Amino acid sequence: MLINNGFNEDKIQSPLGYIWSIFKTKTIAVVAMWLMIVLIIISLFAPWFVPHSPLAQNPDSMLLPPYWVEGGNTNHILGTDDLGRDSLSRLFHGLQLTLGGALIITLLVGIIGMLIGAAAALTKGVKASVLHHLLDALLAIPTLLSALILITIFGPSYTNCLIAISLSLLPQFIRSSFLAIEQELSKQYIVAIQLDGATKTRLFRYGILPNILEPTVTIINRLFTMAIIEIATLGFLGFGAQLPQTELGSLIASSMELIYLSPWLVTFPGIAIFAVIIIVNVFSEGLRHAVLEGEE
Amino acid sequence: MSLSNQSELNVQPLLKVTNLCKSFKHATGILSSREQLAFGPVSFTLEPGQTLAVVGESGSGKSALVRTIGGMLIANSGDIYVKGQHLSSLNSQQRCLSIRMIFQDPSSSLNPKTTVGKILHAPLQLNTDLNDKQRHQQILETLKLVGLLPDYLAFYPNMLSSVQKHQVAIARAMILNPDIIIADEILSTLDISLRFKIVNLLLKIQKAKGTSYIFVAHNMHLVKHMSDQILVLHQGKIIEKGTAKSVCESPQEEQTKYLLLSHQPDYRK
Amino acid sequence: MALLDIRNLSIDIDTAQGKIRVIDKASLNIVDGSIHGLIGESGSGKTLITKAILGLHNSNWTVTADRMFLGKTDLSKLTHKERRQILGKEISVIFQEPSSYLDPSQKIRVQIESVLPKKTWKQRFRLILTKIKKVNVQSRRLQIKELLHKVGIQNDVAVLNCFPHQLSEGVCQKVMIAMAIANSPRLIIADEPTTAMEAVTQSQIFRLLYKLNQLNNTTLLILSNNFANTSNISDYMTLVYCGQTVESGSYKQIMGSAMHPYTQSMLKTLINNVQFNEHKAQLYTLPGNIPSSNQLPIGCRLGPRCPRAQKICVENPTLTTKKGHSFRCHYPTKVS
Amino acid sequence: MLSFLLRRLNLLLITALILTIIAFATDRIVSVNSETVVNSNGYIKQYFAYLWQIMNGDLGYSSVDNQSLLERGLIFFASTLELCFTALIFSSIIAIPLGLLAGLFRNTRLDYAIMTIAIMGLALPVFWVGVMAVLLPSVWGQVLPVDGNLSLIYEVPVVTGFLLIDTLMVTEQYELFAFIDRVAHLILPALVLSFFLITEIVRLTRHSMTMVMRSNYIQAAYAKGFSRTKIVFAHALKNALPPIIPQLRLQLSTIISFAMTIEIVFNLNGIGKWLFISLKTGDYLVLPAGILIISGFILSFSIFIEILMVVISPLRRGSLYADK
Repeated sequence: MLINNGFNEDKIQSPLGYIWSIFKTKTIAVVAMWLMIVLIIISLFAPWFVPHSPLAQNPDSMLLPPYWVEGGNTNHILGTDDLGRDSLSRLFHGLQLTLGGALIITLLVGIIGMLIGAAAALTKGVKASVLHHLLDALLAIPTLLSALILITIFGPSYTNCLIAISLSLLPQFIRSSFLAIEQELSKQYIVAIQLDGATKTRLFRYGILPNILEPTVTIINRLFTMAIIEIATLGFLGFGAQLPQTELGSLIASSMELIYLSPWLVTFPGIAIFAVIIIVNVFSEGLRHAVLEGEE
Repeated sequence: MSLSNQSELNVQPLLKVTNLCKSFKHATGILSSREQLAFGPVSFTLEPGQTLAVVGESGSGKSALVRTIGGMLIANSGDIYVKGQHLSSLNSQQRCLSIRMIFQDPSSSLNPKTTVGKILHAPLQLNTDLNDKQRHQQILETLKLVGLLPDYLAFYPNMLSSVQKHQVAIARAMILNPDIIIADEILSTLDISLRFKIVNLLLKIQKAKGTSYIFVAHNMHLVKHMSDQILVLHQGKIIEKGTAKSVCESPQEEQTKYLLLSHQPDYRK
Repeated sequence: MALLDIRNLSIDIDTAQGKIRVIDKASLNIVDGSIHGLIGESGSGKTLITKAILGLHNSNWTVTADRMFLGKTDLSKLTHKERRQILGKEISVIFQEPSSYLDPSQKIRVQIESVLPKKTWKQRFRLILTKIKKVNVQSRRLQIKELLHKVGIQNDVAVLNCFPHQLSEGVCQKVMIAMAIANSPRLIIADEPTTAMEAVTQSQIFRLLYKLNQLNNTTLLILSNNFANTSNISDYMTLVYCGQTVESGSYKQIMGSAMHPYTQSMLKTLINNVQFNEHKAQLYTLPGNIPSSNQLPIGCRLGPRCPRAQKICVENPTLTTKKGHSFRCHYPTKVS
Repeated sequence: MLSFLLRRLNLLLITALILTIIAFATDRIVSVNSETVVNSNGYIKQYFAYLWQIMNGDLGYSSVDNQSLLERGLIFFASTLELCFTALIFSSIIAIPLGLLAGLFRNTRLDYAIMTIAIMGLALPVFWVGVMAVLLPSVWGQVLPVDGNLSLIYEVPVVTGFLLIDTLMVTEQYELFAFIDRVAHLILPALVLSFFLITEIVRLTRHSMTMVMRSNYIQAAYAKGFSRTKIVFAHALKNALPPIIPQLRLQLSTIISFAMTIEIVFNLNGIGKWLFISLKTGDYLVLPAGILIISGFILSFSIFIEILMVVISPLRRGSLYADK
């Protein structure tokens, strides 16, 4: 049903264009997409429009509550911490590290994982079986544990934390993309393309890649979600970003002692993480549905 | 049999299959495995412009046989010669130019994410030295041959009806002007009137291009109508081989009679 | 006497492209105790008609009919509960690809037992009594065994203890038939019962169905896209093209004096015909292709492909009936 | 069947060997870091010595208090498993009915509501929910303890390592109070861990249920005149639930990962906190021990589930026959 009924009957849409036109009808998902773009822009350009530097200490206004609570003021919309630093600025700064880190990890792991997964699916014999056993073993190590091991080896820092998370998420991603590709390989048109004499690269580019959109959206979404949670968790445990860098997780950790004095210092970063993940999930769920409907 | 004798005197037959065997391995333990024979040893020849039908009940290995010749499976032993050359000595280009396959179900054998134009373009690009213009010309000619309008080049497979998909699948096989086309049960899933359309198309192409067919089918009447030679397989072995007329009108083996009978049903007995 | 009487059944389905009339004024009249073939190519709407009869349609369907009676019950005015009772007792259905219509997690025995009539409290009480008296009564087991023997399964114990995936399609279909006749229904609807089966199995199933009709006088409605097979077994036939019933009549009427061009083209596809004599000659087909459901022509839907079409064919022809032989065509002619 | 078992065990063996190599490598690297071991032998020789050690149940001794790492690790891991298991029970009770409902009433408001809740469970970072849960007593008063495995007044000897069982063994001394205290300590962390699990189980159940309700045999059941309730209970559940188990198995390592984080937040004596504290105090040798204990468990458990599935599910058995 790719023919656009209505005014332009003759126009033929490409599958991607068709998926896009379905996606556009899903209001909530489109809103989520715009929110995601806004979030990325904010976290990229936060230093330019935030009223205070995240590091500027102000002894006159310490532990201010948000402005809508009694005692707060509009100068510090979300209040301040125990050193008088502006919460909103610190939140944006934290978001930059968390969201940015997660995006980098997703991109990195996505590309490398997809390539290894494809290589594993397209090769047979000893190479593939070695890879499988290695994957089985790596998958049996929980991501937190492997991140801990890698950080113990490299030493705690934000970059090392990103590397460690990438390496610990990689096996999972390879496994999922491998499964998606292997399922695709059993299709008849793949066999037909092979019989045309196509090379493996060509097979992957034209035969497999366009047909695994739906599982790819799902696993990339999952990868991104896990990346954010892992970055925040390691930050919270003190293995991630080191002071003065503050990432959302370490922001929560540093405010733990103040939890009874000023609970919003712990609340807001958590809500920020929650919001980011929700937005991305709603977006990708909408996209997945659009892909599914487009393939019907 | 007379046909093959004749050809040996003159030139090499188009396709010559000798003692072809195929068996599948099944792992039964950690190290041990059991071999199950799919077919073989099978020998036959095929002349240009002729049609060979492979019949037999399910599990007789007919599908595995045509797939092995088509290159989807690799034989365990035996030889396949195309125009006197051993198939393994050909590279994939030469192979594509001589033998092409049509798959059973075109709705699953056409990539849903590429246009008909690209589907037809790929084999030309991969297997010939034609330039862009020549390729386009070739595509248009092939489309005309299978009875499709050039408009369909921009269509995606899911916009086509079932017959049109079959036409595209045949066009993809025909685009390289191969000597032999292998069709694996393409007729069985079609409705009767569509089946006739495809049969007509295949007959027309054979008349125009002199292509040879090897096909697997169930309906013995169509087999009789379309083919010159019939190969009856039973449990992987050839039990009867001969011209369509002789096999259909005076079958020698029990199995062949059985196959023929089941297609002239009279359930009221 | 008519067991199932349907007149002018129309079905509209709501889709993203608006309402589509998939079934246009279909009529079906099934004589009690006969085998009726409902023949049409895939996509012609045979299955939709039966779904409407059974009431198993989705909420986005609109079903209208002038008359829809099974015996004396009006099928269009049933509550859910009444409909379920009719489905269990009076109409049974068997499908194509039978193995997928059997629950993969249950043994055949359990599945057959589930369709047998429920035990009443009285029977249960009696059963307990006989157990106390140590009389070995296996009435239910015998009943199942008998059912399986009726459909030609000899090694009943082995089959009963199998899961569906361990059986071949042919045996699965026999099990389906056994389940269908368990409550001795008045009508069995067979939805392409032999598609994708081996020719040998096919004829086994057809023979079995024929025997059922002869021995138990069960009425059969066989849906099929194979004119050749179905015409052989049917007493009456109805042909469907693109959601319209084009011609309906007894075996003799259809085979001997078909009036509709579509029926005539189907007759030409029959085996043993003259055209097969010339080797590799072109076979007869109607020009053009079957239109897709969103591009149906108005009026007679065969119109654009019909060799006898005229201007007036853009109007839907009315039903002409002569001695139970009915057809919808503006220019009906007998083939000589 | 036997050949299948043998093949599975064969895989287990190879994968376990790879794990020991990873553990060995970690052991070498962290040993070099802490500069305690100077060994001039070749790596391969060292590895076999290490393997021999492992086979004898010797994973080394803590460099801080010189305790057997295997013994301590297993005790702590038992506590972690207890947490995971309790959370699994909690979340199954909540999530399976929700998932079934969502699958049954797909694309209705009920479905959307359930799925919204489910997505939230994934979006909430587990440590933050933990912190918030710790915050709760200060707001609503002390209802449930949020600190440690067990109140300090009870002295429970370690028998199995599973405190729920161990506390039941000391009923002579404390009656059921120790057990109840343990349960009270478990409730909040298990609930927090359930957040993630509920999301997963709801998703899997919904998907599985939708697939089953679309299948032909459900259609056939409708055509037989069965009522919807009967169809759901007689046919749908039995086919929808088993496929969830192997899917959930794939999440096992994530669940344990989250459980470890929760232990640190709630100050529970589990393997997560043990590793965390040990690393902070510079006792790096716990890492290889941790790998071997946790991954060894995950691996053997996975294989166990796989074999179990083959035994209970006729369809899987079918595909197994088809393999032959």
